[in-house]
Amino acid sequence: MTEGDPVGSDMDHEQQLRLLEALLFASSEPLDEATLGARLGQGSNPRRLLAELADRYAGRGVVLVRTEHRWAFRTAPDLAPRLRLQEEVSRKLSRAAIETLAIIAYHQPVTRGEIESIRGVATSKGTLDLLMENNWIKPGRRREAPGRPLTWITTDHFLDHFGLSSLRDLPGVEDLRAAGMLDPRPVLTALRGGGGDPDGAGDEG
Amino acid sequence: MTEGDPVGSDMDHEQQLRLLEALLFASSEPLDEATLGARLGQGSNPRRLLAELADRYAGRGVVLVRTEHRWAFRTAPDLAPRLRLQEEVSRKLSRAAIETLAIIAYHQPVTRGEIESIRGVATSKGTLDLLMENNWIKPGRRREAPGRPLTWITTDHFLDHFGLSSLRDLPGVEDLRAAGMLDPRPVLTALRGGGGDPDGAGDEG
Amino acid sequence: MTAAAPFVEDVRPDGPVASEQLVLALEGFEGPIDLLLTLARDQKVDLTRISILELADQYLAFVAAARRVRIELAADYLVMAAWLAYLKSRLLLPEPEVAGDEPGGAELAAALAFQLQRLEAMREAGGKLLGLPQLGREVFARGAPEGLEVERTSVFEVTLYDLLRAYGEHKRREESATLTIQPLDLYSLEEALLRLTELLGTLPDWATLSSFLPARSDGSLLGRSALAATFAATLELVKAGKVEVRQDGAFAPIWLRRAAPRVIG
Repeated sequence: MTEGDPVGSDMDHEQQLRLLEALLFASSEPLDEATLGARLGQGSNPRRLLAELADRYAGRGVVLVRTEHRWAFRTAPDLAPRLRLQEEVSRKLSRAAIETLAIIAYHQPVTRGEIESIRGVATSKGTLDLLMENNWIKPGRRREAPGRPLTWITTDHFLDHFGLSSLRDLPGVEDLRAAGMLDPRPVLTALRGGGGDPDGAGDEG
Repeated sequence: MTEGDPVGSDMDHEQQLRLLEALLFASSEPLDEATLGARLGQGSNPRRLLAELADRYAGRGVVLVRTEHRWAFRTAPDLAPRLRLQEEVSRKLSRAAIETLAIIAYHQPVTRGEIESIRGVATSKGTLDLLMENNWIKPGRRREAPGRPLTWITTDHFLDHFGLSSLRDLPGVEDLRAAGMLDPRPVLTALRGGGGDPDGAGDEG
Repeated sequence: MTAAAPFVEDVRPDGPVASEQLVLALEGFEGPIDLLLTLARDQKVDLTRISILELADQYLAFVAAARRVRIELAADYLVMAAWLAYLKSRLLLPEPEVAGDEPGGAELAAALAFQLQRLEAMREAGGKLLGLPQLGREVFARGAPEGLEVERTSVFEVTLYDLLRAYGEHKRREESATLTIQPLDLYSLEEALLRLTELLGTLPDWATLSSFLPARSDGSLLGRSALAATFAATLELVKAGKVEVRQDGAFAPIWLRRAAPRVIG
């Protein structure tokens, strides 16, 4: 039960940084600040320590990156060409999958009907499946609208996978919002995809 | 794939260290000097670079260690206890275990044989072990009887856990009966002509 | 856009030839909007300044070409064709005086243009997203994670209530298992005889039977058995000539007194 001790107090600053370093190194998944704080002990300030650690690693071959409240060590992106350790076996995503992922990422929370009205075609069964299998998307809350359709949102792993600190870091998201491109509402019934839900197809002027 | 490139020449010393860092970090296995040398490019001196990198990491939460001719990052050994998390999983105690504990509490000191004859079933070894592991019971004196069997008694932790200040605070059988934890035998009540429960009844056992 | 693009680059976009080429590439399209977007691109202008009228013409030419080469078009392509023909008429004809709630031709055209821009924007965004350094491709996590060891210790949830309940249940089972008949607590004839004999010696005169009953001779089983036993004892003593007994009427109190010593002839 040594963990129960007020370890925060018995560790100096440097020791806390060391522990933080080790904890993050030991895990391949990002760790959230609350978990790290609990490991560091009461009275610790994980956020400040993490910022300091990230500073120390800035410019190194391994860097400390943040996605939302979760932190992880990752290799520096600029080293990518030199790091290919083995042949990549990455399945190429279909255009439909990429488009659907982008629509979910930029428009979330977004219903399947909305995705279809943006793309103008029905979403094939495998597309959302594939994105879920990659742990990039997950169901969000149901929309408070007739039929209570399910919405889709991106996961923490999505941010981690694409090296994004938060959804605000999505490429060009601010410009798109400013240009009014992130309005998921269906435009015209005639332009809807075949499989969309009939609800909420209200024409907009 | 980039091994063929003359990467060594176009990388300065610091860049080589960065690459080394990233390679060692990302690899699932310790890497030998030859492999690292190939990645660094011709004319590189992986051994010297590795030694320098190991120096930089000395004393940190993560250290560069060499086993035979292979190198890997590992979390600092002194932090191991802090990387281990103790997690408490709450579980339900089996009925047999609760009953055994109750019998020990009420009949202590009591031998295993006595527990079995009181309960009317054999006590599995695991039950007493479990109760002992939870520090609720401990061995008492040996009974001065043939075979000198071990008796079992409850611990201070037992009192603590159940919020009792002493064993005398354990409710008696009659208290239990009054609390409805022991349903009275219904047979004689009718014969008693509706009179109150005569005192002194139930001093059996 | 991928498959069709090379053809259209080279050919005049509005001619039937171009449409036929597109028809051949039909497989590559994801529905009419996708096709429209490809056609729109061929206008080589900013999508915000697209000519919807021209776009409608191109689409209709495409559908006509598909029919010419007897290609089965999916229903949604035909729905779109019908809608675009309608839109075209709305755009060419002056707006009716009484428009009602129906959106005007210009509004419909603007909506279609927005739809195309939005889809185009999402395509570009998807491309940029996929262009980011990806975990496991360009960026790597720790290859040999040591993991954070978690030692799980079981904490048993058991309350005093559980403990007492268990003991109570055990006790109850024990009681019902070993069926010991509790001795009936009754007042015996012997006890009554003894008591009566003792008391009679102290009484000079008639006394009611009930006054000979032990204390607490209430309606309980014990009380009633005491009454019965004392009455039986009275009869015994009468028989032995030690007691006289009388009753003045049915259910009236029973009186008894010590019998006077009798001279037995």
